[in-house]
Amino acid sequence: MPVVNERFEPLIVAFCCNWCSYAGADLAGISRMSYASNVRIIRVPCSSRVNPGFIIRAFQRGADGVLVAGCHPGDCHYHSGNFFTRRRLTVLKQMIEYLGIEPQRFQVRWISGSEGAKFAMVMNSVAEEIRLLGPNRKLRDVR
Amino acid sequence: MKKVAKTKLAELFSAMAAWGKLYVPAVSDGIVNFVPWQEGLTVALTALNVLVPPKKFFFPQTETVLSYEMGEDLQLEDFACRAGERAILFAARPCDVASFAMMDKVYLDEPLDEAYRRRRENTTVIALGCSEPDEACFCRSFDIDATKAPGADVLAIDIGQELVLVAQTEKGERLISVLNGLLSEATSGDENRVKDEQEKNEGRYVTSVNLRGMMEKLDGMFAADYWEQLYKRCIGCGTCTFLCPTCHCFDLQEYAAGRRGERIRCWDACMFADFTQMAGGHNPRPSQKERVRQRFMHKLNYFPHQHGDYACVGCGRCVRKCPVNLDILEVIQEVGGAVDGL
Amino acid sequence: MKITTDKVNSNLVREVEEVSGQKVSACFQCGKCSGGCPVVLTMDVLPHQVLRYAQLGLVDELLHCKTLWICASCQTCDSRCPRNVDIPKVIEALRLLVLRNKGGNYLHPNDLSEKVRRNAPQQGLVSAFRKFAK
Amino acid sequence: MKRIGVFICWCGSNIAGTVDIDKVAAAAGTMNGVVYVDQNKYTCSEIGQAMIKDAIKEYKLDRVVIAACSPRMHENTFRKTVESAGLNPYYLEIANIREQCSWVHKDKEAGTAKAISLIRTAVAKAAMNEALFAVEMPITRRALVIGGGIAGIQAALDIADTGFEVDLVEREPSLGGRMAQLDKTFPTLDCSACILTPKMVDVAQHEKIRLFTYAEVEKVEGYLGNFTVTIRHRARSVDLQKCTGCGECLAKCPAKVASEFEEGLVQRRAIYTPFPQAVPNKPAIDRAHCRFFTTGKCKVCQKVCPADAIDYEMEDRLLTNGYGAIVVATGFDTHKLNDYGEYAYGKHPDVLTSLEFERLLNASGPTGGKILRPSDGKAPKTVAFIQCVGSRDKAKGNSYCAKICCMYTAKHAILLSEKVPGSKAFVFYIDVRTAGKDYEEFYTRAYEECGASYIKGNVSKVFPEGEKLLVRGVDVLSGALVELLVDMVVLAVSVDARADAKELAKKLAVTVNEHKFFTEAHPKLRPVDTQTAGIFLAGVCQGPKDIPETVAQASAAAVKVAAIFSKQSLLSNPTVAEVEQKLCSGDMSCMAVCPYGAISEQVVEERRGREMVTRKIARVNVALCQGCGACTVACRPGAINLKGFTNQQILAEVDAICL
Amino acid sequence: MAAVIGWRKKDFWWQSPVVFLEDPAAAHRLVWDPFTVYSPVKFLLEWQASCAAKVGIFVKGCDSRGINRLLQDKRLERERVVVYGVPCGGKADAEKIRASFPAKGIKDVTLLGEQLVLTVGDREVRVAAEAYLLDKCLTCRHPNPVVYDKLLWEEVLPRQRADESRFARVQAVASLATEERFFYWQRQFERCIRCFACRNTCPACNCRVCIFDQAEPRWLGKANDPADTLNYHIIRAFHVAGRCFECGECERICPAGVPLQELNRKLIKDINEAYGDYEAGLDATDQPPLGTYRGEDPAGFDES
Repeated sequence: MPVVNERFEPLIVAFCCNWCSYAGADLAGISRMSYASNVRIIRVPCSSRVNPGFIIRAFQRGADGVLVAGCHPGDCHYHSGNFFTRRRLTVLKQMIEYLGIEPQRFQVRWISGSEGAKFAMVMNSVAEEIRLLGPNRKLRDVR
Repeated sequence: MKKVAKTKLAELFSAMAAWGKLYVPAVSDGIVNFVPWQEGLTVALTALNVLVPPKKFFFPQTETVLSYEMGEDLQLEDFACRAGERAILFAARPCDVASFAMMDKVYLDEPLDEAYRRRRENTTVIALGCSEPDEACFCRSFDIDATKAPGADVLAIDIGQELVLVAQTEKGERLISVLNGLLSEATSGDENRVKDEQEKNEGRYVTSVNLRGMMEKLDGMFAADYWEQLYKRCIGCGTCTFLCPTCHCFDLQEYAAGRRGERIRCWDACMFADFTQMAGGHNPRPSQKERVRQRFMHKLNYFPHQHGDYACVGCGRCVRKCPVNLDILEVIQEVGGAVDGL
Repeated sequence: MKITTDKVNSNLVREVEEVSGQKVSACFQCGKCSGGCPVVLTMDVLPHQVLRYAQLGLVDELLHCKTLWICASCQTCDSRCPRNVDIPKVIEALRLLVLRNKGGNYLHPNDLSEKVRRNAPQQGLVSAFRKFAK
Repeated sequence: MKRIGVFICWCGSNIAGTVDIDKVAAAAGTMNGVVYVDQNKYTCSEIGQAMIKDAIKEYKLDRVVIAACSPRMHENTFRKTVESAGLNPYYLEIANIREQCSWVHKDKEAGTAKAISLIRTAVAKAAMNEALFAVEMPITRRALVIGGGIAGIQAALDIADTGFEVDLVEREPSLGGRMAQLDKTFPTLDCSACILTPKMVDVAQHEKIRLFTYAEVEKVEGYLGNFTVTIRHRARSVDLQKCTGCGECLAKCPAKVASEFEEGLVQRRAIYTPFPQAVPNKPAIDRAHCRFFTTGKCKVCQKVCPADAIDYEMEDRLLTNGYGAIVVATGFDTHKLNDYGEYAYGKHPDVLTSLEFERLLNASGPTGGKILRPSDGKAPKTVAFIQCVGSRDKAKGNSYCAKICCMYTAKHAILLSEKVPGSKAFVFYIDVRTAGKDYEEFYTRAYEECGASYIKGNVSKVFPEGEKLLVRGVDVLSGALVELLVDMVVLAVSVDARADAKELAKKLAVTVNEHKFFTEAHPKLRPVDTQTAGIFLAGVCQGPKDIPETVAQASAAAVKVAAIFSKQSLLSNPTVAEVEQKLCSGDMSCMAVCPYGAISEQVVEERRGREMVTRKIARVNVALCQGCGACTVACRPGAINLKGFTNQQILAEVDAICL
Repeated sequence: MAAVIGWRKKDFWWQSPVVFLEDPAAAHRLVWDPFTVYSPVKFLLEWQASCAAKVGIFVKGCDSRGINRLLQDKRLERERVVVYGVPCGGKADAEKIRASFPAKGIKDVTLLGEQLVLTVGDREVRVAAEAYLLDKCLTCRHPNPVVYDKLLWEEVLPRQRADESRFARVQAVASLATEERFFYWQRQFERCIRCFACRNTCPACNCRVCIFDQAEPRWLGKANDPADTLNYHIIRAFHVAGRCFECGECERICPAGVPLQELNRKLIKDINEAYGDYEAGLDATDQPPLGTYRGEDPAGFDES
């Protein structure tokens, strides 16, 4: 569990959809905003590409938080992708909360290609929330 | 022969726990399992078969065999030498104890399994005789006496208010001597009660099987169409194999993470679809028929040919827990052995 | 009136923004506030100039001008400002900066004429002293 | 084992500034499968790319990881580099250590650690990259242009001139759009109709262009090269073949309606052509106001029509057609002034919007080109022009500057001085912006030669004072109050995006910003493209701009369309879904979630034991599949995988991150 | 018909396994008693894959929804199956009977209406059946087959309290605090021995090659450590979300007594609340909730 200058630094895996949130991330960069460096972004074509297996795998391998970011409903480059994401990840999120995982651990946010500021804000707020929660001990592989 | 009052068992356990890691049967959510003893834990003395047989102490469901790290050079670390902390297994049933002997034939024979050997050596087994066998128990048919446990270090017999303890091996002696302060000498009356228990045990069985010539009969039955109609209802789950005290198959898995990782040994089940799945996609046992045949042929034919006795101790777990009631009793009966009492 | 480096660097802008909660730097001098202010004729420094002085750090001129005490906070200018700057709040902040100094009170009881003291509605007096005195 | 080459870019100091490149290079060297690490100040430059090509050949690399800027920036560039060195372009993986690392993390230590992690992730994925081959797809070499203003007209003409067919769809009964309403255009004072009408006629007569007026886009499906668009041809109630445009019906129609084209200054009939030079110059019946359609009695136009062209039974027709590319040129609306009571618009007839004033200037306008006060019909001696009405207003208008108002107000001032001798124009402004060729000189002419007087100070209130108007403001420069008594007030209203822009954007699956202007792919580098390949933008629908820029954009969009059509065939995106027969159970849950209907059932024959059996599995039509990946999650056993973003690759990325 | 799939009696009083009768003469072996619980439906997959002939099958209410499940997943051809519907008043729980009667003494057990009749030793005992029924039967809302070619006898009334008690256990677990809930589930999953019985019996888990049986990529490790077990149960629950028709077999046959109904029913409750009531296995032609969407679906996360 990485502790940098005595403060717990969480590791957060973010699945960003190529057309909106990944573009938002780039825009945050172009506008030289700064946000927590705990996040690692994986580019997926659409948020509907994110398989719950990836999310649970990330937690199992030691991620302290997982974020899935997609286009706002109706903006999806593939028309209906994020509508399926919304149903799937709502069911998944409520299930793992029911199993006793803190709600903030796994988050889903809609961030469009022109919301660079929002992207930076979301990254900071997720990193902070997870930092308060402390390291992920419940889903982490013991090995 | 020593004895201890049941009321003083808690003290006995804490003494044992001081000497070595103590495992006792306990109930959680209606299921009995061997768990590490802690203060205040109620021990399930009357429960017959724990869910997961005590084979798990010598042949754990998941154990790390070795770990490696690729720095400048490869550091390898063998985990076998770490196994075998001193432990005490309390209230193992005679059928499970008999299964240790069977498992020893596999893992203590060439090639010797070091981790298994160390665990066997450093664990003192206290067997507990069965006073009330279940309807599905048929250990008798494998000439296992539920009130005697020759393989155990200490035999305990429940004579009502007290437990009579008989050290049967040198390891057992050592444990009894350590606990001597808490034990009292068994009176001749106690001995009679033990003998009487051992005689009465014979009549308490409802089920037994006739194994005469079972192995020979199966020699010619590999291609029999009996298997064809038997296998259809098997759903290929691992319940029977994982719960069977004598099943000892395993699989090796790699848990790699970048430049370091671990090799894990974990139970595998011949009933699983991918048990004999070859790399190229070929599977010598393509359908459930071959797998069901394999399971019973191994227990009643291959193992006896190789090691002398049947790979079954009649504990009844597969009879009770199989979702589709496909168990060894049925096979023995239909292959030719008589199953009296039913 | 001269804009010098120390005036520009004075932290008046930050102080005004802090007290008023308004972004003084947002004003781009469109003049709409001054155009519509009902009492602008009597002001020496027009509302948009108040913002300009504040931006340029002209401290003394601002704190000594009459405008601060004339503005009645009627919010006409605020309702039309295209930059969402609440000018009455800025002027209120400037008033506070004056009033908070020692002896900064702008109105003393004995300034009031006898007639005012006797006839002025009590509420008028109370609000006058709340606005013009500590 | 893969032979992976890692190339780390400095990007000048953009990356090197907050990431310790040497430390990252050292770490990259230790990663599984990496056999070569190198760094370069500008990897995307000529020398940078050459370095990569040499390294590939020299070290026989079979995978390449480039740690530089966002893949959305130079992925194609680097794919071509890798391809020219003999590797499959999809053996490349890019680690985004600029936009998503060095630019957003000031702390060098954290930035370096993150860069290493991002490279490790890219290496893990690159190790599993398979060779992918684009599939050739047929192109429908016909373009669709939505919107018949100058932007749409120019785009349609340019595309048609390159020899490809164009369908031009215009919602109004005639071409022309906003520009048709103008009198003169800045800075040359060309007469708008003189330069627009010929182009409209060209469109009507161009054999490659099919013109659909009084029609709207109903539904859009498909993708680059293969769009399927359904167009609603609204019932015009006039048979275009028969009608000769004689205009008999226009005179006789009893129903009168405020004319949108004339900004409501005068009325038109229920059966109308928007303006005299309309193309097609044939009327349409406005069914909402036509007596026959509202009360069931009338049919005057049918009686008087010499060509028997009136047909009340005409229905809306939905026609579907295939297109290879779409150009959006839907123009703009003027800002509604109901939040701007302070200017007394609507309370006094002589307070006009700039577009209404433009109609007064127009010879075919309500006053025949003479500037007359709507109240008493006299020529106004003094006119106040108020700028930035609804623009540059975060509080209750548009936060942006509408770009064209300063110039057209200068034009109005000049034309006022010409048309009404001895008149005087006062222009209340915040800043005058003349950022075009000859714009400043045009503005100088307004106040030097034509006597316009520019007052820096936004008008605070306009009071009707008898028949005149009192304009109250302040001259910010002199600090003096301003109170002018004028004969007319003209408000330079802001430019708004079309009210229904969002609905059209949804149909096209493109996005709009918070002001409802269409979002371009990249503000600087790809201003006419959208995020969706094959859909282009031209004109004010993408943001406020003047006619020269609109025409330039229209021609740019045309060239983009022509570029697509000129190719033999289109290379489809190779990152499409793929079904593994062995794993597919044929439950077709993938088909249910595919937005493009790219998955269908297919019968396969396979050996089972000794005999051959047939069963149904899923099949992906690579031409239709756009690679979104929704099916890969709907498919529980993972039988359908997405090439380029396979389950194995993403799991490897997750593992690499969590190392 | 090449065969009929039903139940037969076996050695012990609580054993009534599934049987495949190919010879009509052996029809007498078929039996209907309080223990013919196991759902025969999933065997149709193997049967239809290996022989072309028609096959008959007896189905209770819960089993019949399994038929619709396989039809909806296109794994079954309806015309090659003759379905005999058997309205079912509920099946007995051998554990509950063992808890009140000496197991070794029991000879046979039958259900007569609301009465459970046992012969223990030589005497006959009659008790109210309700106390000895399986939990899943107490919350059964479809005792009568929803799809059949022929109905054996007329339909029975569903239990009244079946509805409110449907989500009772889910509610109980959900009301615990987060940490308590995690501790509760940790204790349950600790016992899981990863035998896959729950997956292998579940008609909703009808994939040709299950994702957990694939080596490349390896989604689930074979080691039985807590994280992998949780991973398995989360992914399986997700895969059957919107498709599980609450037959309760997974929980009943789980050797380790893991309360899987509480997990599957939680997802059903969430889906009903968020996306409208949906009962799996009733109509073989509709679209499971996770396979479709509506523009105005609510989300379980912050959509700002």
